[in-house]
Amino acid sequence: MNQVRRILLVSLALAAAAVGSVRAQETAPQDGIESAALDIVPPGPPCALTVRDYLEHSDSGDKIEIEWGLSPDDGSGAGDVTGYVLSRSLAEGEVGDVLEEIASGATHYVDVSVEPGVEYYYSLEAYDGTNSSERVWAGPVAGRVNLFQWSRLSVLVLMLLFFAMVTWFTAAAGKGAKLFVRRIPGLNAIEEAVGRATEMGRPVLYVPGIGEIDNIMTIASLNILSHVAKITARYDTPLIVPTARAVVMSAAEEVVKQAYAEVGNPDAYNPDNIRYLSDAQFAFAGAVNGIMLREKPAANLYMGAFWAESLLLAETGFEAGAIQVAGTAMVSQLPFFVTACDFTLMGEELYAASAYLSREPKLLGGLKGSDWMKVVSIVLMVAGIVAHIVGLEWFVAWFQTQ
Amino acid sequence: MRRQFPLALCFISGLFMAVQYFIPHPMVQDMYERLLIWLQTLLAFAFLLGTVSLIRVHYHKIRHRADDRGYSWVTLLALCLMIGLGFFHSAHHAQGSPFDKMFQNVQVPIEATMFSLLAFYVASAAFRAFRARTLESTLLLVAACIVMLGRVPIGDMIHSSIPMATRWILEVPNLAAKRGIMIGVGLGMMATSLKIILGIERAWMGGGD
Amino acid sequence: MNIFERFMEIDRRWIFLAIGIAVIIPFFFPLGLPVVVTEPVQNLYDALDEIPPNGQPLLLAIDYAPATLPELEPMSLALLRHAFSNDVNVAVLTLHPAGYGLAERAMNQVAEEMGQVYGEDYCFLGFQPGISAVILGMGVNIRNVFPEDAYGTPLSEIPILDGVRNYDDIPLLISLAGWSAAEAWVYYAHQPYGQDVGAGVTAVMATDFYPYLDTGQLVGLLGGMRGAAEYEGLIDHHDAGVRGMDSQSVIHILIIILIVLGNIAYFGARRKKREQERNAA
Amino acid sequence: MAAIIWTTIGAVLTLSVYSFLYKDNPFYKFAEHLVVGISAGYYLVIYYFNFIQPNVVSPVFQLRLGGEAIGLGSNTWWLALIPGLLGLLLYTRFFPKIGWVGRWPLGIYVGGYAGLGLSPIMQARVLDQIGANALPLTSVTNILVVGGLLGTLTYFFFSMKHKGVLGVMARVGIVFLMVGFGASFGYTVMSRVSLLIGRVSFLLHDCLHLI
Repeated sequence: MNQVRRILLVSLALAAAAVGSVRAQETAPQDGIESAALDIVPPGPPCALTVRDYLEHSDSGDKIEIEWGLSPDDGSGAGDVTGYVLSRSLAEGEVGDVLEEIASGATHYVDVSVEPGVEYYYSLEAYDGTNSSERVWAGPVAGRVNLFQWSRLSVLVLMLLFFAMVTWFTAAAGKGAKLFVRRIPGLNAIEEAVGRATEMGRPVLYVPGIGEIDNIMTIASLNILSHVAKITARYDTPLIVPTARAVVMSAAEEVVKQAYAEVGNPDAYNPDNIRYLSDAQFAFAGAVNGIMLREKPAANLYMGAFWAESLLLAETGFEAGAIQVAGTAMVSQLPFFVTACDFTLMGEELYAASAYLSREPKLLGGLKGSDWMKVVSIVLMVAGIVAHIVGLEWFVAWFQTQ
Repeated sequence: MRRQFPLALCFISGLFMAVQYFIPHPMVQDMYERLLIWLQTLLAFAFLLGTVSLIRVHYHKIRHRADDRGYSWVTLLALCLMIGLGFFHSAHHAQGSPFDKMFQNVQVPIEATMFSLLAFYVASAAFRAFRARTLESTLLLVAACIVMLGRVPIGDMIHSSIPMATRWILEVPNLAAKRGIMIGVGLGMMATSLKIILGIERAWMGGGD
Repeated sequence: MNIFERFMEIDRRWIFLAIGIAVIIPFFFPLGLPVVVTEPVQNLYDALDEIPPNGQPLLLAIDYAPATLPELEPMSLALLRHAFSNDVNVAVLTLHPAGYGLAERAMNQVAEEMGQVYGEDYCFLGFQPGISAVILGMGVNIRNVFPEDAYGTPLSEIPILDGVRNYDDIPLLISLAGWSAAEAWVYYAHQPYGQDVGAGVTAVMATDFYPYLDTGQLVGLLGGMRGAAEYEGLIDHHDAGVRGMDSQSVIHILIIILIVLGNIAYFGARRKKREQERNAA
Repeated sequence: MAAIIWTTIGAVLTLSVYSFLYKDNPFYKFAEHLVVGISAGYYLVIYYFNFIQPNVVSPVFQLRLGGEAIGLGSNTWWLALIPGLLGLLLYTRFFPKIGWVGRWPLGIYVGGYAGLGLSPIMQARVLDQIGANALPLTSVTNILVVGGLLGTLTYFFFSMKHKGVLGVMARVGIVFLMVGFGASFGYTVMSRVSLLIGRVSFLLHDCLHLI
């Protein structure tokens, strides 16, 4: 029986070769005729071709997913299938254009080049280097436009929760609600440092970093500067503020002047002590170091955005024997401040100190929102750990990247 | 028009960019593609704004006869030279053109050397300022010394446990601490972005009416 | 003034001199200490090694500026050498304007050394401003962002970019940066598009990237000159990275000694002072 | 010959910067100001030829002439013109009377970039990290990583006083933070030293050919 089929197929193939069938030319390589003499048995066709709109990543309707079962001669059987040829057309029964030649062993393909909403027909044939199997058909299928990317639901949910908290706290603070922020230990250290400078009759040096005025750290620093200026105004201790940006200098002038006026000691304000030194990083650091050595401040406060110059400032200050308090959210500079200063406000502590002192709604809103989001994060993490224990692995997968 | 309109533009553009992440509809995505190119263009123009400001600063120094105006001349002439070589020398972007040579032999050595100065300052600060005065700074310095030894070949020669300890520090306590900071900073960044979009944070508009 | 105090008062320029000498000597008398390969470097090496030859290109983002050149250029050279010796195609681009000249310099050096042909083995897309907009735009279509290469040739005419549309056609992306660009590739290429991202960063930033390695958001990481030296060892082509490791060892030892001496002197001086105060009282 | 001259220029400038170690001096100041001008000029040219020329200038001309623009995603010349015009509006800030117009493009720009970052940052910096930290508490390492993150987050929690359990957790957090900072410290030192090695290698290897 098998032999009869073989003979039949051989004659069919020869006939096809003789008339130079378009299809044979399309699919066979250049040396097709020659090898046809050696292998004239087409492979068995792939089975169960299915097509469907691609849903895994809630796409924009430009993807269609195609799956099939292996040809009986792929891997097993004659084992000579080298690949599959996938074609796509717009009309039923038509072969259309070759979309892709897929290596053997594959049973899955995603067409990423479809027009959303257009109906397509797909056909697939197995191919053994010389002969092609019968074609299997599937369709019609259309890529559906999705309105929501479901795989990103977790991001949306948690983001909305976070934003709700931030806006709620901001609004509440704006209406004058008393939002609790714990006192930051670094603030006591600042007051002690200023107190000691007063005792010694030496000035206080306040460096607001080298960030621009729109840097959040600089803004936070100016709030703390206002607090420091009020203390120095009360004690009548000179306050030197060197700056690296012209705009920051004028902002600092305003802040200090107003603080002196609020405390009722406007005459003690000395505009010459708010100085613009240089925009260049190392030149600025050099000039501040000059101030430390000449004017010998007893307290050095570094608050704001610092880069590599942190090291130069902290070293000279330490050497000069001043009490040093630093605060920055530049993580890479924190280690130097921690080892060379008496006290350091680390990362968000700078913002918290600023919000604590100024009670400004927008600072408080962000701080409190982030605070409670951290609680949510901890809860999520603990829930994830529990989920691992009870075997609910999908829970962690849900909020991790998909 | 002066304050409300730009705030509205900021809100619309921010909201659209935030929302498109969740909407795969082609209409939204087409607009998203176009807006991305707009944003890129604006960034390019905003960058060149910095150059104009630089010219103004140095021009003022020269006009007002500031003490160090000689250096302002250096900056301005260097700028003009590069623009001249870039725009009026035919093969400006080919390797080995005078424009490229200026970059490779003037800008590269100066910038690369500036930061290497810090190696000297770190050494001097190591001797004069890094003190194990508290439990915190002691922990920090001990961890730092282990890592410094563990990441150079000589650490392995001294004892094979040093690289292992370094790896443990990096992958356990460092990982946990940096992850905590990462989450905190990430939330702060998002809160700031949100406040910008909603018009609560307006520092970008500058002063004035 | 006791001995400790006097010891601490030395001019710091002596320390500068000591560092200067310590860095130069190992260049003339190399110790040749072996460099052991760590896991993040091995992972990046393996990821690049798995890219099929002459197929979809590796995307190499040379995002560094001159300030961090000594740490990051050895990485560029080592990665390019590895890719070219495996016949892996490479498309280079930069997000930093200064990266333009630095990318050309690294790329042309290695291409010349290994006889690679522009367009057929590698290409240079040039610089584009606007980090997040560029990275996200490339996720839609690289041609939206880079309509032509750095020399004005449309991308459609560059053979190795044939059939490359977006991140789906990029097996691996490596960003070399001394600033936040490397992180931006994680946020905007890995997160929304699932692109495999590897990074080479300065040692200053390296410790902050361990959380990304742990989650798999980064497939591998080269940290500082040491990372480059490890990679040079893996591809068996020793260059600036390995050459620098001896000096690195010597200076690290010197700095640790300085920290220890400084602390001894400090606590010694403090104890002396306390004793004096007690005696006076 | 030309190569020697260029390398010598590089070497002289490198030494000028190092002269700052002795003290601030005119050579250092010259190099410092020179590089500001050179880099600004370099960036300007690179921005123009890599971005503005192909993406702003040439599409407008090409579309105007009836050709096809590549890469812009827009197919009418006036649409290609809009971003460029908006960009030019930024420059009104140098004219005090109409300076406020510059806020329009700035609004689009600031808002757009703020919006773009939100979700990827939430995913990359928060959700993925928490997910990766939800570890089964089966090994000492896992317990330490979980405990360390709990402690660090508690330390940066400001809405309650650090007393009792919170106080203990915050102490744990600070221990982890300090070891983490120690790692950064070590790596930062390593980084700076590498930069110095690179420059010394340049002087000895590329300029003097001693090694």
